[in-house]
Amino acid sequence: MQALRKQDLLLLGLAVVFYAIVQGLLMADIIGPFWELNIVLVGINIILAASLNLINGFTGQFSIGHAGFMAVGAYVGAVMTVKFSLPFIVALAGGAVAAGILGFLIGLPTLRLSGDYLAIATLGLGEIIRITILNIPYVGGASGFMGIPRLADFTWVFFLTIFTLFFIKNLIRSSHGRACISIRENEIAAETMGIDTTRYKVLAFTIGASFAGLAGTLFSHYFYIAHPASFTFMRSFDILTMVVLGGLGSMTGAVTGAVLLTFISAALASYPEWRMVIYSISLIILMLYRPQGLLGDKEISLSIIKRLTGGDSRAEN
Amino acid sequence: MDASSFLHQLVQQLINGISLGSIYALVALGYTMVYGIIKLINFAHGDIYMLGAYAGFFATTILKLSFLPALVFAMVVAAVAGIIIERLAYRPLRNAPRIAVLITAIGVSLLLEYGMMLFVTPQPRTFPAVFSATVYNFGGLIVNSQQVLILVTAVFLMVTLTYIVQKTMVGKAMRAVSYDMDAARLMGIDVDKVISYTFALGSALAAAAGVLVGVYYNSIDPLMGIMPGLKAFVAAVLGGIGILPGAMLGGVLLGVVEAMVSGFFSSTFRDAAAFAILIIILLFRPSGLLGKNIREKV
Amino acid sequence: MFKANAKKWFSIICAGTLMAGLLAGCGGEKKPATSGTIKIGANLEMTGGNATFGKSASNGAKLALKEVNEKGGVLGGRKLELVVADNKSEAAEAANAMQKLATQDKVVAAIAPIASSSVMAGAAVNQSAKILAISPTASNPAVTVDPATNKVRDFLFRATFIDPFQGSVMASFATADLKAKTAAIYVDNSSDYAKGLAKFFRAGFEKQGGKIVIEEAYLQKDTDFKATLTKMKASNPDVIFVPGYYQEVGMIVKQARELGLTVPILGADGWDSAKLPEIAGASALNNTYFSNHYSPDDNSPAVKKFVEAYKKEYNEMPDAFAALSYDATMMIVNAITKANSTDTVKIKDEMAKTKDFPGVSGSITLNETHDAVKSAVIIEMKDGKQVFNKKVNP
Amino acid sequence: MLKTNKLSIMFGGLRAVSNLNLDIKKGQLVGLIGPNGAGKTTAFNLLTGVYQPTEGEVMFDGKNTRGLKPFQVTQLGMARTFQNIRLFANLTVLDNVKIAYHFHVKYSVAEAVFRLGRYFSEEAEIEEKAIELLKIFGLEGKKDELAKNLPYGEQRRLEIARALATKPKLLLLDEPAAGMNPQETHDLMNLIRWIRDKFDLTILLIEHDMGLVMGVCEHIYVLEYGSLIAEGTPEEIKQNPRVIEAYLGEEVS
Repeated sequence: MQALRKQDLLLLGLAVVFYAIVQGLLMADIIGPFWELNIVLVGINIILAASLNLINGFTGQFSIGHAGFMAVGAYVGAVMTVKFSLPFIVALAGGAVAAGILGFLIGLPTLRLSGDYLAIATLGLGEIIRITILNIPYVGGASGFMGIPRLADFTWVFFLTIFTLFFIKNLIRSSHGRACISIRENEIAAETMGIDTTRYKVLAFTIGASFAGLAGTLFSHYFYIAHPASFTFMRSFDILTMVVLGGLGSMTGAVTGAVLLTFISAALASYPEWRMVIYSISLIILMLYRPQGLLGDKEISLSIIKRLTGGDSRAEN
Repeated sequence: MDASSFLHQLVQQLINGISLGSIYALVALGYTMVYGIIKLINFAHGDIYMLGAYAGFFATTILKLSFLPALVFAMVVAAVAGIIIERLAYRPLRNAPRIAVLITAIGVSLLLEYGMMLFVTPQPRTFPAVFSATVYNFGGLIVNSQQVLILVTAVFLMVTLTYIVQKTMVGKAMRAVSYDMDAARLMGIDVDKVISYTFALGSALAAAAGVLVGVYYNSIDPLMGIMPGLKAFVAAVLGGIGILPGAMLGGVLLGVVEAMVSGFFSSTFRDAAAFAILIIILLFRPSGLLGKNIREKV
Repeated sequence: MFKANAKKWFSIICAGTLMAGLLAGCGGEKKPATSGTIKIGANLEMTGGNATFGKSASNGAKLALKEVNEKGGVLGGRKLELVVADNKSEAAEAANAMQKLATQDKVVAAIAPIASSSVMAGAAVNQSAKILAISPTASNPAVTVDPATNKVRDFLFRATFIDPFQGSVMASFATADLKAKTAAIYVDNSSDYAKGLAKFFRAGFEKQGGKIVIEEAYLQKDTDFKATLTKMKASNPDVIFVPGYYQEVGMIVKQARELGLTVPILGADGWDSAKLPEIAGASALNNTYFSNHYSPDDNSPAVKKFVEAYKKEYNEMPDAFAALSYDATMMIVNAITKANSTDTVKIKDEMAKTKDFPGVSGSITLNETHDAVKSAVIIEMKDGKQVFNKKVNP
Repeated sequence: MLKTNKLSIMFGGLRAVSNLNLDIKKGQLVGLIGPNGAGKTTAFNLLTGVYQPTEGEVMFDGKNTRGLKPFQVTQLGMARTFQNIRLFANLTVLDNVKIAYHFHVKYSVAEAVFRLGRYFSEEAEIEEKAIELLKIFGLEGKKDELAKNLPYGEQRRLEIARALATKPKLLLLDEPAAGMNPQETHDLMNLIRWIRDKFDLTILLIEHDMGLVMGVCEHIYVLEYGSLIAEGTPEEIKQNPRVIEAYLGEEVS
């Protein structure tokens, strides 16, 4: 158990070093604003992918309405800072809690559904959330919520991303997390092992939704605007793609997927006409070659890195 | 609003709804068929519908074909496209996790949309009026002959498909593959061929829908398949995905709900209402209206 | 086993190389060059729901720069290059795209997005990078005037008139010329342009003593409007105002006429397209009117020349997006020439001074809030042809 | 320990189990047999709460289980295995067992996430207990293998081990010897007896292997077409003409 603590500290230390390097590069203007923006976007996408991974990858509940929860966080957070002049940290908590509560209320009835039926129901709920926002003039309706101050920066996003990753990792590596995974593996067996499957499905859904809300608040406070067009089902598909591409049920996979897709998208920005064509072709090819995702359900861990750098060429499979 | 005018409105909205719903049904039939056989949510189905509409458009404008040959041409083009897509993108993933196939389907969908945009530009095209629309006025109730045609076509295709699936050899093979792919293979059924056939049929149906809708609304563009695709999926699930009459029922129901919400409530909540109905029905009938609730054998 | 691993490593290496390549692209020097190509950005809707409009606008801008380059460029023979960045029809992506244009591509000025919300999302980037952006079409007043502070955003401009003007022009036309007492509004709910027009039409119409009996909304890419039109018919308006874009408008007009709604239908510059009569049908469009920047029957040489050049280049008729984007690009070129420098602040200052600029869409003067002041024309559709009805001066 | 009263369930118009009366005493090792399709597994599903009975009730340890969900029944102390093995296939052998300890865990989600309080001590305890249990079943050497990679016989053993980890009072085994060779079956018989004594259990098992049933069970119920046709000691069952006709006769021919 001490080893676990030591590993966490090591990871945390590495994160701080990474932060210091990137922050240094940012301050020295070696990384320009465009790449800063994309690094921030990577962080937000990691939070989204990791939280969807908790629902889809670990608990095995096929949800494709994540953009809806992101929207709730984006708007609730913006209302709190713009209309009520609350501090950013309160808005972040508010966005996460609001999305979490909604996730709970939605999850309770819908998680009785399974498979494709759950998928279309969550997709529908995501759209209902978006259409509802579209019809609330108080938050700008179809024009979007404008004039949101840029309160989020690389530092906020980085540490909240790390927080999210540790939160979900620790959850997964506990008895509660194992309960979630057992639902994915075999719901009936999980139930006969004394696990309240409904409770854990709703729990995973609620936690996933609240992190999506957190990401949404960061998003709207980085881009100055919350707009319904940013939260369509295509956004949900994007997040799902990151998760599946990285490997369902792999934490490092979700991170890899988010990093890769965000950077591919940014790199293709100079070829607007071809961007989506290249993007879709790469998606298809990657899926054909690695249907289980880049990492499958494996994790990149320190021990694997050690083994690779240690010159031991034994492959893990 | 007095009673007679209310009634008049109600009937007209019912007509509007059924006409809209028959379009959803037309797209949903192919959707549900592909799902029935290989349990794939083929997100690219709406884009095949778009592809069919463009094939029909070019057949009438460049090849100068008349309506029926153009329709057949579009169906053939879409069928070939369907077979190619299945062969290249889905078949290699037959034993992969279903979600990987789903992501591939999303990829194919984006590729069709934006690949098409490269070729034909994003500008909408107007479909030439290959057959004229007659507007009938029954004491103030208005019906367009094209609406009738679409509804009749949808019903006809539903009946034909049901016949094919229930009575013909290839239909029996389809059902066998749907029920148990491995067992079907052991029984000597060429599973790959059956799946190709299903895709061809489903895609041809989508193309037929695309051409009819192109003529009806008179405007086509590379992103025209997204919403109908999504709505058709909703319709298929509503009726019980994998069940042909379910697609018809789901489509018409969805259309009527949308028309009623737009007509008597507010058009801004139309799509939200459509999804809400879907979710409510699923909560009470988790396998859709006509779906059989299959209990997992323990 | 080797094969599986090779594949895996192949993917990892690909990903790694890609990222390394990307990171290597970061950074760079900042001095303005005094020779070589001058880059002008275009932050447009190249994919997503508004791709149609973005494509037209990028065509218009490209045509403009091509003409300028053929005449020998600017600042003593320097050529101009258009760098298009896709904002995916999303506001947040518009900020991203503007950031890329400003810092990666180092453009000296940019065409801002079509949609007002996207322009505003990118506005902060323009302000901090000190690079002007001019939207061809964004007509929401808040684009150039920050509603929070009521201050003009120095680096934001537009080549179009604003919603209040166009909305009130049509409201006056409805009450004064068409003698309408009641009106219905059917607004494109996914566009703040349309919503702005609806708001100002309502205000103008009610001010003149008219009554809005029903207001309904649709979304872009909708195709079936019959349910709402049936409802509208029941409330018996004298005119219907449909602010929106030609694709949906065409279908709305067609379906309205089919349902027996014969009253005049009014709209605004989003209607302007050669596609409109094709979609709606020539006869259905009779008795419809819309406001616009110019009339293609306009015999002015500028319009004729533009239409011909555009048709030659792209093999289709230009729409309002193409024309306004062409004008916006020419206004940037004009500002660069006047500034006689690629200093972005000087270019901005010159842009603000634009007066009586001869554009395709009319003579353009930018007022103190950076809005184009120009006359509007009202066009009547007759048998599928645009017919000049009247001209309204600001 | 377990008593059912006129337990019945209808599927459509079909009575899958009808008026089943069982009475199992603490510490007994009881068999439930019957021809294919007699409703044995359905009876298990009724007992464990997977299906809700149409009529009748289940009294377990003095409590009526009507309306309880399977996990609540398990928490009352009834564990089961499945005819078609239902392991958590992509998880390790150790994790399979750890999951079954879940409802005895006291630390909260917050404690797990922030690694506070009881998290470390309880996790250590779970690990220790799980390994202990695996040792009993001879699986401790394979604790880090994925459950799906175990040979068939070991998967069956793991499923029993996992069921025991819930600390049950009553263990229901659904065809534990299915697919095993005679040697494995013989070992299993000894194991079942041994765990009954070691864990102070009551065991109810469904089995097709008559040797195993007759050899290990003290009391046997026989089902046919959902109804109980006989009960008694192995000797009595062997002599019962109705049983021979309905079930054993079929095997002989």
